[in-house]
Amino acid sequence: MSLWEYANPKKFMGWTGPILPWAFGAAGLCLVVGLFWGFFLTPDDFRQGSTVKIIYLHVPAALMAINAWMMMLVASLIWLVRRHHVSALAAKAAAPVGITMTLIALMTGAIWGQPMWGTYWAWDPRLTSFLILFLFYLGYMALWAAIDDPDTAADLTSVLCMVGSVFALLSRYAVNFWNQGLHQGASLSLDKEENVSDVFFFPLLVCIAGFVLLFFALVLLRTRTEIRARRVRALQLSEVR
Amino acid sequence: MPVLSNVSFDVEAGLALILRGPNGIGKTTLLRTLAGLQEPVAGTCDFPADQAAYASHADGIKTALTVRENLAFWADVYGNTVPDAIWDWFDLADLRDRFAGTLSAGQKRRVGLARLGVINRKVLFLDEPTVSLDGFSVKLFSNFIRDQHLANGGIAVIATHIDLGLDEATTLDLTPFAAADFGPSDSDEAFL
Amino acid sequence: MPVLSNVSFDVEAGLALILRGPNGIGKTTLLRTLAGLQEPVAGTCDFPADQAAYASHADGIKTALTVRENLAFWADVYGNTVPDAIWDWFDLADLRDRFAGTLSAGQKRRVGLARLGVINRKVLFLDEPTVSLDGFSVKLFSNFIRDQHLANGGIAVIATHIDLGLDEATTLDLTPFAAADFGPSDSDEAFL
Amino acid sequence: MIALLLRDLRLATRAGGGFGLGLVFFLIVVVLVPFGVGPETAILSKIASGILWVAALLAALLSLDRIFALDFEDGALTLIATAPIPLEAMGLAKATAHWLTTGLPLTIAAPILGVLLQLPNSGYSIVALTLLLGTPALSMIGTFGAALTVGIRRGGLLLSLLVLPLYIPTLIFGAEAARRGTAGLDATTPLLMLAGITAGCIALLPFATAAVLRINLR
Amino acid sequence: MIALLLRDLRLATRAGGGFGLGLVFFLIVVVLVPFGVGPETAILSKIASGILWVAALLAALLSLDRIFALDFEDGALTLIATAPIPLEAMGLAKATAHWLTTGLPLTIAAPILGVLLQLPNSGYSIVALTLLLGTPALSMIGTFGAALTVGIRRGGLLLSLLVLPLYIPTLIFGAEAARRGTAGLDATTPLLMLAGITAGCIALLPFATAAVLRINLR
Ligand code: HEM
Ligand SMILES: Nc1ncnc2c1ncn2[C@@H]1O[C@H](COP(=O)(O)OP(=O)(O)OP(=O)(O)O)[C@@H](O)[C@H]1O
Ligand SMILES: Nc1ncnc2c1ncn2[C@@H]1O[C@H](COP(=O)(O)OP(=O)(O)OP(=O)(O)O)[C@@H](O)[C@H]1O
Ligand SMILES: [Mg+2]
Ligand SMILES: [Mg+2]
Repeated sequence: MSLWEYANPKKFMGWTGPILPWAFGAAGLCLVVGLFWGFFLTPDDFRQGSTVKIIYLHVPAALMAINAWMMMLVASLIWLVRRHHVSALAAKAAAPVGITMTLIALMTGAIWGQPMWGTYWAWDPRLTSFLILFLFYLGYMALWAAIDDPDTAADLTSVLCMVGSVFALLSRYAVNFWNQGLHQGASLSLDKEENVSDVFFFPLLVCIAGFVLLFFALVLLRTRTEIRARRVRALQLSEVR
Repeated sequence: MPVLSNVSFDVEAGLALILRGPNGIGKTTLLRTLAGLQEPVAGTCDFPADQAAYASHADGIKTALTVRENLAFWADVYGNTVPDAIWDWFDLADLRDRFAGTLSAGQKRRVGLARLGVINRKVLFLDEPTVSLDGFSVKLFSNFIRDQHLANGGIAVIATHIDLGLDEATTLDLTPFAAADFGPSDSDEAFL
Repeated sequence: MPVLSNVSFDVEAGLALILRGPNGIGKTTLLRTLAGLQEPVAGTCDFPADQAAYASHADGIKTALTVRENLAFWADVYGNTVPDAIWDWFDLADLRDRFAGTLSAGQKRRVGLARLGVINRKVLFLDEPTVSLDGFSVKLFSNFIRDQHLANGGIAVIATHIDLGLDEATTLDLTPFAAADFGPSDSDEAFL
Repeated sequence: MIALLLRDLRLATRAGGGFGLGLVFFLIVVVLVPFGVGPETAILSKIASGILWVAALLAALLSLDRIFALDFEDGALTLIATAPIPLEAMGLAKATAHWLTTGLPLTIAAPILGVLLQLPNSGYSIVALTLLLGTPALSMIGTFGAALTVGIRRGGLLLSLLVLPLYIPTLIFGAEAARRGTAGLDATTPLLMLAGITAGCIALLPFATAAVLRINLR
Repeated sequence: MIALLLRDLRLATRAGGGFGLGLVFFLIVVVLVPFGVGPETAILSKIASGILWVAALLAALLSLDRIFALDFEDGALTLIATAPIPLEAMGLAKATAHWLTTGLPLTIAAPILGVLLQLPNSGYSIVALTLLLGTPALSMIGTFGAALTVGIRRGGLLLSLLVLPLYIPTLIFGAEAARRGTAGLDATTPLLMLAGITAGCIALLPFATAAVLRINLR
């Protein structure tokens, strides 16, 4: 029995059903612990004051916004190569979650920007490339919505996702070139010098784990919903004459 | 979702097949599948793919080009030239230099059919080719199919609701092949 | 430029007139003129203008609306409601809640014709109403015209290339009325 | 007329109906401008209100060709024209539907997108107010333009061309009012002019629209 | 392929073909901007090269939906797809026709319209050069977008939404090079990047276009 059989819609519904509550439970636990720890048990930063605590929402959301697109890219490739319906639907299901993460990152960033930089928005490369990512998500979802036939929609959105990924990378580079910017560099790099201090770091890790689990649970849930919707559609089609 | 099932036929060179059946039975679907424009749920078609051509009401006539320019374009695409006789075959001699946009419905249809004489393919799939044609034009069309196409060893599969008066044709009524229950298609089936 | 000349006819309530003639003779032109969509070069038409309705292949069916929503819209515009019997008259009962975009050519045509049953006008001008209909649907249409429309004192002027099987109809062949020389039109004449 | 308005709104919100796309176009133009002119806050905040107006105008413009063209192509327009609704009412219904699906959402979105262009704080309410006053005129003028070009297949660009000069007065007074308001100056005069233009358009243009439709359907 | 290119060019230059409309749209956007942002020379000349790029991009964008949609509606696309031309060649022919009727005229017109925006003297040649290098990429990307949305009626706005994010790198490097050149700075790096993007698009996108067309015509 190959691994692919778990991707058959019926099997998929079967094995994901029991997992779902656990996934949500674990996500909730991590988020509660991480956020509580981060918000109430860490000291205020000496420069940034209490606003630094936005980091516990901002960074995990920003990471997941990018990872969601990666996941869609992989799922699209699987659909194009193996034509597994579940993977196409998983890509479709991940898009709204991804765009929400992007929005959370943008909005927490904007709220953070007001005290830090004195403005809600600056054309900083990091922020700008998130705005572009937001546009990519929008286009991807609009294309799904505009096409009636599910297989055609899956094919076209997959191609768009691949071509889009190339252009998203290009934009990232272009935007860096275009403006130097105010934003922090990567603080989670292995190079210890640059990292934020440990007090902030560990609760941040827990929050990131929470967001990863939340993303996983939401995508599972939405994929299941999409599968059910396809089943309804199939039933309706077989009903008409 | 399957529309037809168990349809099967052979057509020999020089012969035509007329598809009949009530509205919505799946004539258009069958022809598009044969022409390779959509994929069959199951089954195979076997003919030289580079000899096939498809035509429906939507005949791609550009209203801003003249009749002659329209036909010349298709000839070019297929690497042919426009045969002089074409103007007689479809009674287009007088309309040659008119812009296609100013033609009546039937005149435009005749131009669309004349494309078939220009591209010179052996296997034709025609979907209701005589829509909006009058009796005289229908006869022009039948004569073209008989004398120019079939006589040169061509094959034609034609869906139509009217009588074309083609003796060389066998008729296939699709009614008995209607897919029993319109079951879900391959891709939908996985979800049931 | 004049297409037809000296055409003249009366149709009485409860009767139909069938227009015939080869492609390009001017049937569409005549019907559009009668329906008030273009102006005659010369001549008059005399009937209660607020009782007229025109229909051609382009039947304004919105693909993104269901069949029922489509008909309900037209009923609304004309201040009527959709009669329940309409689903039987045009054999649409099963298609009622389908999006019009998913219908086959003939099914869509039937919806277009059902509009005539909804708007409830006395004088109908129909241009090739049976394009892409099969024999059964043509009969549905003839029955509708005969039993619902003409029987209630309606009038219908129908351009068609096929036989509708309407006994109440007189036929008018337009061939003899073709305008002699396609002379210049009124507005061009001033420049000659 | 209500039937027509409701149908148009329903069509707009169905799949492929294009509701919201005008909004997205607006967003995109606003995002593009900084890429073009560069990221400096000082310059951006000076041109912000003007760019918002130009972008809103372009977004409205681009959704115009849907007003009549779809109905024309499938024959519905001919049928509606022979139905017992005056063409004037039809023009008004079409313009209203266009405004509800385009002008109103743009007005609501403009202040939010102002953030991206570093719009000064004083500008948010005045930009929204001028758009609220001005977009109905854009819809009315646009409907007239759409009626003019209805017979022309894919006449979208021609339509833009015809309509843009007609949009200029609205743009001048709208953008001027927004600019003055943002800079803290008195904006009463351009606001009054803007309101006057809108009132005039609503009162007179339906007749022109109907006349033009009559010619095009002949 | 040549036959298709010639036909498209002929159709574009016939009545109603839309040749020149992109150009006129370009002109109009350039004319509108001063009405929106106000007439001060200092500001205008700073944003001139950027506005020219954004306007050119929008003009190219708006003519995209003609690339395939007309052929799709009247059935020509299906027939061409079953004809003995590879779809890749067809995509390339369509993009070339689009560039010849839109990108090239825009490039030629841009320096002339620069006058209206008070473009500094140093800017004329660099703006033209960047557009000449960049517009082929815009046509290629746009053809891909048009192929994606070909089955969708009046998908014009959706098309814009899909294509605009893809246009951003081209715009950034193009406008950056134009801005640096105008300011007398060194513009080699962005010019090289721009040329690279164009070359990449021409080399790779025809395949994506063909793949997408195949799916849509299925
Ligand atoms: C809308 C605005 C913003 C967006 C879209 C945004 C985006 C991001 C992204 C994508 C990351 C993750 C980067 C990575 O790990 O590679 C990040 C991290 C971070 N952001 Fe923001 N940001 C925004 C505003 C701000 C503001 C205003 C501040 C405060 C000064 C800020 C501070 C940080 C910090 C400290 C990190 C963690 C460092 C890191 O992991 O890279 N961000 N942001
Ligand atoms: N996109 C679609 N979704 C659902 N059903 C469809 C779709 N397209 C076609 N059908 C259905 O498939 C069946 C076959 O349609 P097809 O167009 O092949 O009929 P046809 O024999 O050509 O009819 P006609 O003579 O009316 O043209 C019809 O019942 C139609 O309603
Ligand atoms: N815009 C136009 N310019 C010039 N001639 C035209 C124009 N439109 C139609 N004609 C001509 O007018 C004549 C009448 O056309 P009409 O469409 O009325 O014919 P019809 O009888 O409806 O034909 P069919 O049966 O083919 O539909 C035709 O010869 C046609 O070529
Ligand atoms: Mg059919
Ligand atoms: Mg006719």
